[in-house]
Amino acid sequence: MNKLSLRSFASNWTGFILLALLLLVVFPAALDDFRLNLVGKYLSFGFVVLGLVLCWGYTGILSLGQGIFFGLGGYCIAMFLKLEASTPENTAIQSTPGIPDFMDWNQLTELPFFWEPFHSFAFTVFAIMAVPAAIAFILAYAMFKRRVGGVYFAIITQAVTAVLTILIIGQQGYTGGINGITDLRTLLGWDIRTDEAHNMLYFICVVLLLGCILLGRFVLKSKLGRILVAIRDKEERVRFSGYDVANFKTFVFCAAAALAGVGGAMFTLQVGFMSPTIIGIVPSIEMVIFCALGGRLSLIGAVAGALIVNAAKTTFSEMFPELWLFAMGGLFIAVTLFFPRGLAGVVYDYVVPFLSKVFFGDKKTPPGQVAAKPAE
Amino acid sequence: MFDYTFAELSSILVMQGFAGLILFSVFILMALGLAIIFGQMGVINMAHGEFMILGAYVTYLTSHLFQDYLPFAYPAYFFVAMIFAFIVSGALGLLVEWVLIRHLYARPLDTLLATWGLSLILQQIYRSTFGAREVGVELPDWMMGSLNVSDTIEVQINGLFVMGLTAAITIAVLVLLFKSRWGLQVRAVTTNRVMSGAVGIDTRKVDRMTFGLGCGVAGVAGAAFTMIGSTGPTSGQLYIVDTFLVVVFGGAQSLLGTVASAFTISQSQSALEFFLSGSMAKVITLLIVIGLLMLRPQGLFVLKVRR
Amino acid sequence: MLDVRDLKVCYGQSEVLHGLDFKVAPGEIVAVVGRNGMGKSTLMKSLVGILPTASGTVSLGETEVQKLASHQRVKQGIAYVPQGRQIFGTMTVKENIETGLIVSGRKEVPEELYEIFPILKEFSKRRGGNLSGGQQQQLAIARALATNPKVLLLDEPTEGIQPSIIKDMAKVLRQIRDMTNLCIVVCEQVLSFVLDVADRILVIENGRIVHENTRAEVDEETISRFLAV
Amino acid sequence: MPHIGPVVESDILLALEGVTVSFDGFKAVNDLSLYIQKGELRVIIGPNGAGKTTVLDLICGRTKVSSGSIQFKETEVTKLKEHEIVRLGIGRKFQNPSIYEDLTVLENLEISYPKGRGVFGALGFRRTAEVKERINEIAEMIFLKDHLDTKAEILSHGQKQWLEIGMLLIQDPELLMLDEPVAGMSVAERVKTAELLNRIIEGRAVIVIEHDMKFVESIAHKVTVLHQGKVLAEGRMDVVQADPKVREVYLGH
Repeated sequence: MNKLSLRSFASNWTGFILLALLLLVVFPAALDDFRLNLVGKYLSFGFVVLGLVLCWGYTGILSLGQGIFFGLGGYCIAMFLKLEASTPENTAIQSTPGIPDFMDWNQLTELPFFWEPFHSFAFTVFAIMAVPAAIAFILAYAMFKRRVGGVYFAIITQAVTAVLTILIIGQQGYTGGINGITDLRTLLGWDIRTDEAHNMLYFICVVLLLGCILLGRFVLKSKLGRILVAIRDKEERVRFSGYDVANFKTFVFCAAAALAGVGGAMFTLQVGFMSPTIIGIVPSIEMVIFCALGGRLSLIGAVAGALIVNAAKTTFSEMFPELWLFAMGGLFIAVTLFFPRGLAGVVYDYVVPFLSKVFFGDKKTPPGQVAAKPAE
Repeated sequence: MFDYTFAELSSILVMQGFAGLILFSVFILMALGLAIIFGQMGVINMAHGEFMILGAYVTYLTSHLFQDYLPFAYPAYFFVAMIFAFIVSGALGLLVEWVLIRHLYARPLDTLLATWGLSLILQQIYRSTFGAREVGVELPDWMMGSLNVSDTIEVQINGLFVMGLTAAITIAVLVLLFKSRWGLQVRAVTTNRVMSGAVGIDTRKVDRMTFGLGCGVAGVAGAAFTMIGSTGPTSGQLYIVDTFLVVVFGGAQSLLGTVASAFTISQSQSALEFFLSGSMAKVITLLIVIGLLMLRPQGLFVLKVRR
Repeated sequence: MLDVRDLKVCYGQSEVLHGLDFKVAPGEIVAVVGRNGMGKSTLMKSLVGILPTASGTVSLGETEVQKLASHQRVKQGIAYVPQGRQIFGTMTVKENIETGLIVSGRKEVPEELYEIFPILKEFSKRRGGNLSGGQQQQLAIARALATNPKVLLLDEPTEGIQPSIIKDMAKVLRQIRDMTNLCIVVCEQVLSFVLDVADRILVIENGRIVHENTRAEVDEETISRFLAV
Repeated sequence: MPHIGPVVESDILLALEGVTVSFDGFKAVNDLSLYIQKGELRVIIGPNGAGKTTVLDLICGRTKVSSGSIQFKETEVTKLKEHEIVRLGIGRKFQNPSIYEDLTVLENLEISYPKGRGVFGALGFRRTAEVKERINEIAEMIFLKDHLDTKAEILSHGQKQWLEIGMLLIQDPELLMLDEPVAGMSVAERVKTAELLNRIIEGRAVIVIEHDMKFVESIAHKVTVLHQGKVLAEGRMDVVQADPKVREVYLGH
């Protein structure tokens, strides 16, 4: 077998450069405004899967609640945008002008206190990462200190997701309920609904995502990254090497939550709303499959997975809505049974050796000449 | 709540308690099969709800069969349906174990993903076969109506029936686990898998039978479920998270723990519903359970095993 | 009856048994002695199929069993009493014995077993975990005998048991052998017990058999040198 | 032989006093007292099930005591977490080599290097010349200098044992606890390991659990025999070997 070690993969740049070229050059040139905006929407899930690679792939903590962190980030920016859209002039017909419309419909006469800080853009940017991370911290710190892990932790994240989703839906007056926060218009006066704005946001999203990939690489290549792997494989030994394992797990879980929050914010900006249907139990577990399909040990692979599954979802559910759930279910089963390392694993086990055989005629791939499969 | 008289208050409490008991029955029915599979085998079966719904659809089909061909026997159709439900869900369980689960025993987190995929496929099969709308069965006459316990308290007969059925199924599972040869083997394998093989127990076969039985019990649960609610393709998903919490909270390996935790969770939820909205009651119940799990990660009832 | 040829067993990548050869005749009691960590338990576990065989053959009569799973070997007639007894602690004494009946399809615990171990009949409703060490050992042997074996393997049966009971155990094992003509392989480091029970003695050291002799000819000094602290 | 004779209070590094631990009523360690002096090499022997491994588990915090006290450098460690005990200066090698199979020898040693133990410390940790030098030094000592870039999973069993010892050495613990360090080793590896141990015990206390008596004779200062969770005998090797109680436990009569 001509397998490449995962480390030689992480240390080479080919995959990253190809992804950057694809996102920054090929897609903008080849796709129309509408499709490009769609890709941008898919890429906002890329942030989530980066976090999953860190906490699930490398540390072994499966979270079934990433949708919630995605949602919290999305709601933070949505609250800011909603406040900007709800000027007294725009809402003059309401019984209480100057507050978001859904609050007015729910007989609120005053802006709730926790909405107040979202008048500030700086606070909002901070909150997009800090709110998900804070919730993640409370959960993770308590659980990991008590050494709850594995499937128990996974189930508990799912329960937390259920709780928060019910809360958001139930507290209509404060959150917009099942409809979510809609009718978002401008960001600091810049209309985000135009094609130009969508294009601009696409590029912002891509640059941020590439930045986060680099950040993820930095973490994985540091000693911290190796400790994470060590925790996944032999938690007890790590304790007896003098590390407080709970702190490391908490850190990586919070980091994943913060990344998901950024993704949620980019989603809201590009799509123009945020609602509970995007963030519940089902979407959360779908995010896990993006990551599993792309490769839970590969940052680039996971982002590719998010793109591919979302694109397939759009295509399939337009053309054969009946078949989509079959395809999705089949994906879950096939990936776990046959490709536990996802597409990235397939690429490194088969495609790269094959390519290098064809182009270089040798059996062993020299490191540094590893090609990555294009994302789509 | 100070506007109520004492009599009114107590009858409301009784009614809430009764609602809690129905919820308790649903939890138990779901959790029994799950506890067998998760507690004994360590497999997270996210498709458990779909096995239950399969039982409900089988019951629905059986009721039509009786209506069309055996109308005179209609009052008794439910009991036949229950047997069918057990067989069909159990058989599917055996198949799933053979095709899917047995390859994943060493990877519990992956069973979670694979069975989630299975649940999506089953949901779509149900949707394609029975339509997206919920279907209900016609209750036989003897199950309609309600009993008046006092002037202000009345209880539905179908609710009582489901409770009785739940008790019967629970006892049946307990008897099976503690009195039958199969139960003997399951308990041996749970206690010490390696040693069980070394006294001649075919552990793989026990795994398959256990998974099949857990799914079969889910099917029976689905049949019972039709008596108090209608069935749609995604009905199974509604309860899966709660049920997992019930099982985990009770201590994964203890069936009695499962019963106790189902009782606690269902009663506290229905009691809270009196003071709060339904969704807030659920939120608070779930939060309490999560909080307690932080204090006792092994669950309420840990089986003490001397090694 | 039991015929082991060139048996090699590995833990991961390191070989622990380096090719053992020995035979045990029906009705014979063979003791395998050696200090801790010399490969005795590994031998037992590999014979019953808990550890895979790397190479070599293990035959029971005409049947080669080295590729079979544990429960199939038990069906062929190998019974195993593990180190530390490993009875099912939460199950009753009777249920523990019944786990051994599954393989032969019998329903009732044979009366002979209770005759050999009367204490088990008396305590049949107690939980196995609440028995004393010596009683648990009897239970573990009864559970193994319930499978109707041709070969009985015992791994350190005297561990953690009072000297007075150890004497009885040797007697019981010989009694079982006389009743059923099965062959017994017992791993031990307590020399007095070995001399009480065995017809033949094998000494194992670093995964190899380094000495072999019959009880009649055995030189106690030689054996104790292998076992000495 | 050093350090045998009356115990001087100030020389005591580790003191177990009246330690008991029970699992569901079964006392695996029963009212045990044990004192280890600075710079001492102590071998613990005893039949299977005597509680040897449990004693090490108690000292390093893997198992909590039911009653009794364990003091290391006059600090009570029974209430501390595992990593805190490690940081006090106690290193533990497990019975089966416990190393990170997916990482290289170099990375295994680097993770064990006692710097950057916090989350952000680990993030900012750099492989400086000092670190490299220390890793090379240790690798040389444990005979793995030529295997620094080898993945740990393909090392031989004996090499894995050495690697784990190296992972402890790099932390420079004051007390080193080794559970069957030569189990599964070839004769040649045993000889090298004895040599290694004799070198690393300088300047620190070591507790070894071992069955191989030849090996024990080649390293031991003082031997403690455990039986049913209690100390049966303690003293010099030849004295212990001659003790009738010990002979009974091991050989029977």
